Amino acid sequence: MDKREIKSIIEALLFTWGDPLSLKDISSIIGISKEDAYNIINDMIEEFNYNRRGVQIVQFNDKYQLSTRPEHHEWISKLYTPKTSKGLSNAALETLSIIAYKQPITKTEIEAIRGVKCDKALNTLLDKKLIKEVGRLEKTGRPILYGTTDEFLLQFGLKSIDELPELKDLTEIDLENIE
Amino acid sequence: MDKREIKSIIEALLFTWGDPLSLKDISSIIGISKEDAYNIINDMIEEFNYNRRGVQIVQFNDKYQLSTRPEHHEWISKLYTPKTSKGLSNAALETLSIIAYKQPITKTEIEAIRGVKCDKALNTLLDKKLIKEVGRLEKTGRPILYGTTDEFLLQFGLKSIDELPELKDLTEIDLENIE
Amino acid sequence: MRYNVVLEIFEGPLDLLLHLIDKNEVDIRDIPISKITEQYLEYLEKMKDLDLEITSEFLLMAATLLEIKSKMLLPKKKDEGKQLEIEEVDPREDLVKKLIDYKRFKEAAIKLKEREELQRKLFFKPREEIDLDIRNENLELENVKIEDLFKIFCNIMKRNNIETRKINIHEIKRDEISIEESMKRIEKILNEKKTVTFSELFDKNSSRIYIVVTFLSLLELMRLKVIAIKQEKNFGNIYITLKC
Repeated sequence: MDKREIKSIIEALLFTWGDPLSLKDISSIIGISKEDAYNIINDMIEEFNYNRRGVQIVQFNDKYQLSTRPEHHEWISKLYTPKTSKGLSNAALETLSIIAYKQPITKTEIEAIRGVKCDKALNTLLDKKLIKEVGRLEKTGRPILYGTTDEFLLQFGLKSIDELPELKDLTEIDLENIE
Repeated sequence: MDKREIKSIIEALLFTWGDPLSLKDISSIIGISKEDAYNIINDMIEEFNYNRRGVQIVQFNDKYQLSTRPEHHEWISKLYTPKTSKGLSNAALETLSIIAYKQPITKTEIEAIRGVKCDKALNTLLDKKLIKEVGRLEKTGRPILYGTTDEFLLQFGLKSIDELPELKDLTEIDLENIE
Repeated sequence: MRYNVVLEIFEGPLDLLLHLIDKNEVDIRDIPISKITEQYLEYLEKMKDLDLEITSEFLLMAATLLEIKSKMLLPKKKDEGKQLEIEEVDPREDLVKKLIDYKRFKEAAIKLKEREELQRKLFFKPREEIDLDIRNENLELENVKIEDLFKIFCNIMKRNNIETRKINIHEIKRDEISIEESMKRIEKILNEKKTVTFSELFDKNSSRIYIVVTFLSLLELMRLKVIAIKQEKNFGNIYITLKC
């Protein structure tokens, strides 16, 4: 099978599935190695961008999904009543950013950084499946450790957790003892 | 706006809409004449074929829709491992339950809840006269609103739609986590 | 009296302090503590005026600020007896560390928000229906009861995220009552009747939050020695009276 045909099939698979599809599924369906599939999909991502296609391939972890481009948002909104869901509250966003950078982390540690209680924010984030329990700390009370989910990567357009914007370098401020 | 950009937007519109989209809707959203839109879409159909893209634009009457290609059917079918477990509710029942509780509701809204297209399920339900068209939304595409029928009440032994089991139990659980 | 003043809402005491530091254009490492403390307390006063509930975190920070302020006023100790120079610990150090740490995440949160907004502009599509999906086989209703339909619906809703569920519950309103309001209410009731029982303080339809707030305000009133509580036997009625 030639590369052109493989690309065509991958596009068809992504289109049909709609949801994120893993590299593993793609490669096993087509019967090629994961490495080959990976390279071909990266080619496709570039081609889609180069040709200014109406859809793009978004990636997070080892999953791929088709979506429209942000710059077309205005046009597509004319088809749909805009999504009514509100963005996250500041409290939830702050809590989420602490978890994202410091995971795994307990509620007490988060609250120590924010200086306020976080129960409500944590519940919202759990409910929206942006964070999950990733374990328990082996100490009194066995406090829950929180971490981010795939849904988090998807909703924030991150390929992986390493892609988080860098935390502002504090060496500039030149303060001792900040970890 | 250049032609390349218009093509890009049309692709995005067809992609998100999923269902057949009329030339009228497309041209009015973009703000070009129906004739121009017609010519551009015909161009696109040829390009999609020439480039052996994984999706094609199919036309019937004055409506256009994106679909996969018949020759890829074999590959696409590998995405679906038949589920044999009896416990699973089928698509039609899921769709029916959503309509019962959320009527009047459009197909797009049902699909957003289920995460899967519902055309066949809707046809089955319409065929069995368990649901019917109860109106149309006054927006692009004038989407149909669905509701349940008297036949539905009869079938499930309900005197009226108010007799549906209450959702209270469900909301009580979830309410705790809602800001 | 209520003022129609829009007071900026802060996420907590650290957030408020950062705002004050910004507003005064001072160095975070060298906070003019008495000036900032003064403004901090002013803000709490404004919150009080507006009947906003001041959480314990804000009060705790006020205490911390006052403590730092008093430490700063102490004359610097000189260990004259010793030759070794002992470096003085700046009383502000802990607070500054906390502020800087919090600030990093606050800024990261802003960047995340931008990403979220961009991402919300993307549209996806639902999965296609496929003939092979055997779930689409014929619809047999013979053994399906309305309860089954209900269960199916509940499962779908659970599978989904909160946005869809919200549609169901938008009519359910949360009781908004603060502990302060609740305390005033109880005092008023007690001024009218000498003694009330705990259960008399709400009716059957009171929400759980309402009951919890009522209970918390009773505890607070007890702490302030405004009321006395008596229970004749375990699980018996709780009688509440005004202390005076």
